[in-house]
Amino acid sequence: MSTTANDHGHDPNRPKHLAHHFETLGQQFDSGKLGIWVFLLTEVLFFSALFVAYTMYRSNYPEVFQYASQFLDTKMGAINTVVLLLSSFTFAWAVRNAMLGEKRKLMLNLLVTLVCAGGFMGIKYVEYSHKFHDGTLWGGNASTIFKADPAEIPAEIKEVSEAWNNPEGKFSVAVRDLDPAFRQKVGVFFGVYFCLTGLHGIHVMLGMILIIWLMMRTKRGDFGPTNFNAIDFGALYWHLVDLIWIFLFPLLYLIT
Amino acid sequence: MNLLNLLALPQSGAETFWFPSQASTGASRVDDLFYFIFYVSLFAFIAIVVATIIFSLKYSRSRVGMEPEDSPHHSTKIEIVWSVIPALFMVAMFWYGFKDFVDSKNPPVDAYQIEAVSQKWSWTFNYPNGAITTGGNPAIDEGEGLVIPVNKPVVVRLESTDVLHSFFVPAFRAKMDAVPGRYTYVWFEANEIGEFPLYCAEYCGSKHSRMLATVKVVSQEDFDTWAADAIDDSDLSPEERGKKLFAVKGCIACHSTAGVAGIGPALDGLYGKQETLVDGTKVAVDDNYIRESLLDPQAKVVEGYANVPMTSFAGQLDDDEISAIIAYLKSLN
Amino acid sequence: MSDHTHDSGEEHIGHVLPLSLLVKVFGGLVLLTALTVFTGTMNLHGWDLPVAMVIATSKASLVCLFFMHLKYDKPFNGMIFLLSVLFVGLFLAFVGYDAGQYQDDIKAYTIEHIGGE
Amino acid sequence: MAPSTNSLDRTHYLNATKGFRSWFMTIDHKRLGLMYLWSVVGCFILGGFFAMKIRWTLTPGVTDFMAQSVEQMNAYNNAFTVHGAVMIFLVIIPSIPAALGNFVLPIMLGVKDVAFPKLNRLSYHLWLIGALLFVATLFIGNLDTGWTFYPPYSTGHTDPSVITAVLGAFVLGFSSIFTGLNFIVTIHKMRPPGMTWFKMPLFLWAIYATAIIQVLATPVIGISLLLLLVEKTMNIGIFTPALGGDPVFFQHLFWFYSHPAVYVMILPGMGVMSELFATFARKPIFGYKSIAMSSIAIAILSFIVWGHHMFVSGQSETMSVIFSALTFSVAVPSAIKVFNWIATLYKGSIAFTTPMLYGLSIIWLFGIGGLTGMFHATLGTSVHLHDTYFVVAHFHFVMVGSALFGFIGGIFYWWPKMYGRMAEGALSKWGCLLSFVGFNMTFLPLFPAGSQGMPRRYAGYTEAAGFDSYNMSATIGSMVLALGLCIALYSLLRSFKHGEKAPANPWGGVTLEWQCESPPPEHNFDIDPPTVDNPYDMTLVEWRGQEEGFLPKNPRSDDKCIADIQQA
Ligand code: HEA
Ligand code: HEA
Ligand code: HEC
Ligand code: CUA
Ligand SMILES: [Cu+2]
Repeated sequence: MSTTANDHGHDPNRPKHLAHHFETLGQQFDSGKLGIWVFLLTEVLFFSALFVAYTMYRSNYPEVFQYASQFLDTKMGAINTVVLLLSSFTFAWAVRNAMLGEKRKLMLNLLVTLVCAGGFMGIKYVEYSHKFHDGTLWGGNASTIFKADPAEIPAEIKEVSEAWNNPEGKFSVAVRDLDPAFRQKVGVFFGVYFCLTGLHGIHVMLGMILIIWLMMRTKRGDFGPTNFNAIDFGALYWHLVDLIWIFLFPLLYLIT
Repeated sequence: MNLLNLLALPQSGAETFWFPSQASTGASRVDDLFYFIFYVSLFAFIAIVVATIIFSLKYSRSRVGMEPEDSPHHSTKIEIVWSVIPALFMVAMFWYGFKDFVDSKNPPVDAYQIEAVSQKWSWTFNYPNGAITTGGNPAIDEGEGLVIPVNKPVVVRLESTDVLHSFFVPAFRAKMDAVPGRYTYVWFEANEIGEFPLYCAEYCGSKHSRMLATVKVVSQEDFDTWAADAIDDSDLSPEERGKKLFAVKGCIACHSTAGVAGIGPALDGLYGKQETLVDGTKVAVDDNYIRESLLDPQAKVVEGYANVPMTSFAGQLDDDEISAIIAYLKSLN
Repeated sequence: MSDHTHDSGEEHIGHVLPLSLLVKVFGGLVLLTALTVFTGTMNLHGWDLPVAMVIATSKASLVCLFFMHLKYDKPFNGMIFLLSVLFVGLFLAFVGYDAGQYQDDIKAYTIEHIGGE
Repeated sequence: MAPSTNSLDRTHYLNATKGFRSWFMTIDHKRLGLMYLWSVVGCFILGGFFAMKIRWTLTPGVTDFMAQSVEQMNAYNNAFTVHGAVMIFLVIIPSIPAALGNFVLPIMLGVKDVAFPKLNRLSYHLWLIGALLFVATLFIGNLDTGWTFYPPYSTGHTDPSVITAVLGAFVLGFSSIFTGLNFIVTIHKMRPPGMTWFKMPLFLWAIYATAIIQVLATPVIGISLLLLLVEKTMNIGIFTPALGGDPVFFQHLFWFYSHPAVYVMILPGMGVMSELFATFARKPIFGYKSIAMSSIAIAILSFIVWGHHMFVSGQSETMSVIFSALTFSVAVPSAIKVFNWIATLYKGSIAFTTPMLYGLSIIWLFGIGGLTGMFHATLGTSVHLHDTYFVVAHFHFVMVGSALFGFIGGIFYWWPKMYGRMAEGALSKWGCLLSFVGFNMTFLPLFPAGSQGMPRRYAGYTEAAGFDSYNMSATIGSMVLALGLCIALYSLLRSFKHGEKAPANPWGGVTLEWQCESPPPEHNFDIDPPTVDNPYDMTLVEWRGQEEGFLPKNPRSDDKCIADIQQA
């Protein structure tokens, strides 16, 4: 390397995707990698408050959580888990493609990842809209069937709530038989549920934007064996989103 | 406040530079601990400041020239010394602080129990015999405040109907937050007869600084007579009873009786008036309207107050009490 | 820095994972999901949560080690990740313990003011 | 070749390109540093305005307590909330790390920029957005929750200004996270060959420790505020007791960030202190390793003490005891630092320059601020002192007296590097002196006011309460303090025209930033990379008079460049 810094720009051996303030591609890659890992650490802590809320309420009101979890659809949750795992797999594959310079396969894998992500959100949407329809919502929402005072349940929800009160014994206790304090905490469960899955959903959507951006760059031919950082780092982010779901699924859907 | 008192040793009773008078059994322990930390800190502070000044004067560049003479750059021994010595003092601070704290949290079993309900911006104190006093905003309310017997441990169970408040009596060195949705406790044993300020020490909105009350410490005999008197409503007229309820039930938190709109409308001159509701209709204010306003406030909401619901008093006021309040409101015309 | 090299032109960065490995990991993950759904329907007498967490943690480790390349990466990156988990753990332990301690005051209040239990 | 006298006419980072865009869209860490600097100073003046409003309201005789109207009280509540929030989120947290850190860190490392220059720019732009949201709150409503935003007051009982304020703080959080992330990576991956961890200047250690806190703690305030926001707008019920939530839980979340955040404020200040004491005593810093490691210790330990803000909040007694004990553990590394700085003075050659005066003031001010922390950490006394002016005095001593004075000292120290002009002289020294005196007049009397029982966040007090004399002194003191700060600012601004031209190394520092010219060229170093040695071996440079400042004793020649040695 030449002795003065300022003629880096003219150095014919200098790879074009090496930024001016780095010495080598290795340094640039390592820096980016460290950076993304530190970012993932901030993400973990970002979610932490909600996990703490979850633990706090669950450990003190285990029976509430057990009861309320029945309202979640385990099948949908399980399908979504697999969908997300699949997307993680294709993204990991995409990183391999990028490293090997397989542009077509890279594009395809990114596309599959995107489709999975969309599928995940779609299923999530179905789940959410059921909940909104039934009024199985958080405590302060006017239409929740878990309002402390059953008299306050609006008419259009009454019907649904009667359904939840089914005598066939699908639920351990019918909603109307719950005491008010219990109802209130069920509202808290849904508060935690919506915050956790909502925040996770936002991360999935941000990830989708990221994937689209990566696809555009792939099309432009940006990536190759010495320049795949963006794909690699994007994948790391995506895996983290997957990781969080891996915990959310049993914590929310599988309480017995 | 004389500056020379800065170093004055703790005394019982009288006010010192640092503290108001010690009016509870716990106060002297807090003060002693405070002075212990104070003297340790003062010593450490003087040591570092004096060292800094001496070094600055002795080794100033104008005196020693540009290049200093050689001196060591580190010394593990001395590092250990100046970590361990402060650490030992800190262990002592922690230990005594911990012991005091445990005492201040564990009331004797025979303590006298009072329930304090806080709301914006006043206190309501419920006594075991059913007596109720209030204390709060000095501008509109001359509530009696908290009345307690001297030389008797008292536990105050705190609760809040709206936001966080904090029960703080500097003379007792006692403080505890009132947290909505749960109970908290504070206890003390007053050992001095007199009146002491009670502050709200947790920010609670506009009139946080007005949430003042007094703690009146009286002899046991005086207390007993007072408590017996306090539950005797028989000599009160319905208006007087209503006025008392108006304070005790916290209506004053939202309603002025002096024509100023607060969180809710002012209530003087209301009775018999035509009131405009949010939907534009008009209703006459009569007994039934007021009763409804108390039991189901959302049924008829006054124009301009659509966003601030009044809390329902259903279950909290019986018919007699409602009648007393109506009588009181009538008397405000 | 030790990894300071000067032949910036053709140096090799990153670690390519064989496709077969990726497939195996994915398969493992799906199996574990099936397992957790299965154990979730059983009554394990109080062991439900630990079992579910052990399974979830194994899944998470698979993702971390292979999909996220931690196995082949600089150990420091993995340490950062563990650090975050450690701090969340501390946070959780302190707050969780604290909340448990004062629940009685909440329950007493709830019974008196809302009713139930 | 060593840079000798400075010539402001040559091309350097300030005049390399021109125009608004060349600044606003720059990725040059030096320009970003300066933009942070001036933005922070602007916010400081805004926060200072509200401080004066607080002090004015509390002056005895100015407001009649009994006749105070609700509007007046609301205005007061708004004043301390905006004051606290602006000073914390917009001033003191970004002050040293983002402003000075950005400017100096890469140069101290002998590199051309931070690891992610674009992210750095994004940080600044996020900061701007956050600041704008805060300014918007001033017009949207009467923000009056206190800077702590405790529910259920903040969620249930106030106007929508809480929403913008909380959003603002949320965005600022990300700005802070990205800055920290950038610095961690830069320090890890870009140290020049030869600069081992223990050859790193202590300022970098401090910034590194700060960055650890920033990335670990700030996300938690982000999510807490976000939850507060949904709680307020959608009544989720996690914090609201009426819906079964727990308000104490919010306090846990809040302080899990906000306690470590106080060390985000002080650690960089301590880093500046270490540089100042070494340079102006012209002596290697005493106990380099202890100072470095104590920074890291403080950063880690700061995460397990947050509950000391909650001793009377309804937190369980057991937890309070644990938190109290842990709190003291942070005090030990702080003590180590103080003692090491003083030991550095011993047998030194101490120059009383303006930055050093700030440094010496900090010994006094941090001594008081830190030691009064002990009264709060001790359970027995803390219960009485909590939420009184004793706390207010404590935290102003540490935040204003130590962190902010450290910031200003740092500005004066690196000012010649930033602008190539000296801001040194009688005027700047008067600024420091007046600030010091005014500061003590303001906040010393507030200690006894607090222990006598004056609660904080009170819009007034009766005369009978007996707090008049303390408040009188505080008000007068705050005016002296304001005057001192204005003089300091004026002496800086004056130097643009009247300041002497600064040599590359006016003070005699041996950290790398003094090896490049003042002001630095666009890419920091014309020779690359600079030689790395013990950063505190003061014998490496010698005084050559006013014009040239300090110069290396054995100037290296170009052929001894490290890069070439390595290649060989
Ligand atoms: C820069 C910011 C900063 C710093 C550095 C500190 C430093 C410390 N703080 Fe402070 N603190 C705040 C900012 C800061 N604080 C703020 C903003 C609040 C209020 C927030 C609010 O409610 O709005 C607060 C409130 C606060 C409380 C809660 C008070 C209450 O509300 O009841 C407590 C309780 O423990 C506390 C403790 C400490 C301790 C133990 C230290 C220690 O780190 C200090 C260590 C230093 C020393 C001890 C001095 C040097 C050592 C020696 C000279 C050696 C000799 C020493 C001995 C022998 C003891 N602080
Ligand atoms: C870094 C943080 C910081 C800073 C610098 C200050 C500075 C000051 N503060 Fe503040 N303060 C807080 C943080 C800070 N404060 C916090 C967090 C609270 C709690 C809020 C709450 O309860 O929610 C608080 C609360 C608070 C209160 C208690 C209010 C109450 O509880 O009722 C008081 C009362 O006296 C006060 C006073 C002052 C004064 C007089 C100054 C003076 O030092 C200000 C002087 C500054 C100026 C007048 C501006 C002039 C500046 C220049 C001209 C620029 C100079 C620039 C350069 C030299 C580069 N502050
Ligand atoms: C939380 C605040 C709050 C409290 C406490 C409160 N009120 Fe109200 N009150 C309101 C509000 C707001 C309105 C206007 C909206 C409405 O009509 O419901 C109102 C309306 C009224 C009205 C109708 C006024 C009119 O102009 O027509 C009466 C009468 C009344 N309150 C009496 C009381 C009494 C008696 C108490 C105490 C037992 C009380 N209130 C406690 C907030 C409160
Ligand atoms: Cu009630 Cu402050
Ligand atoms: Cu703290």
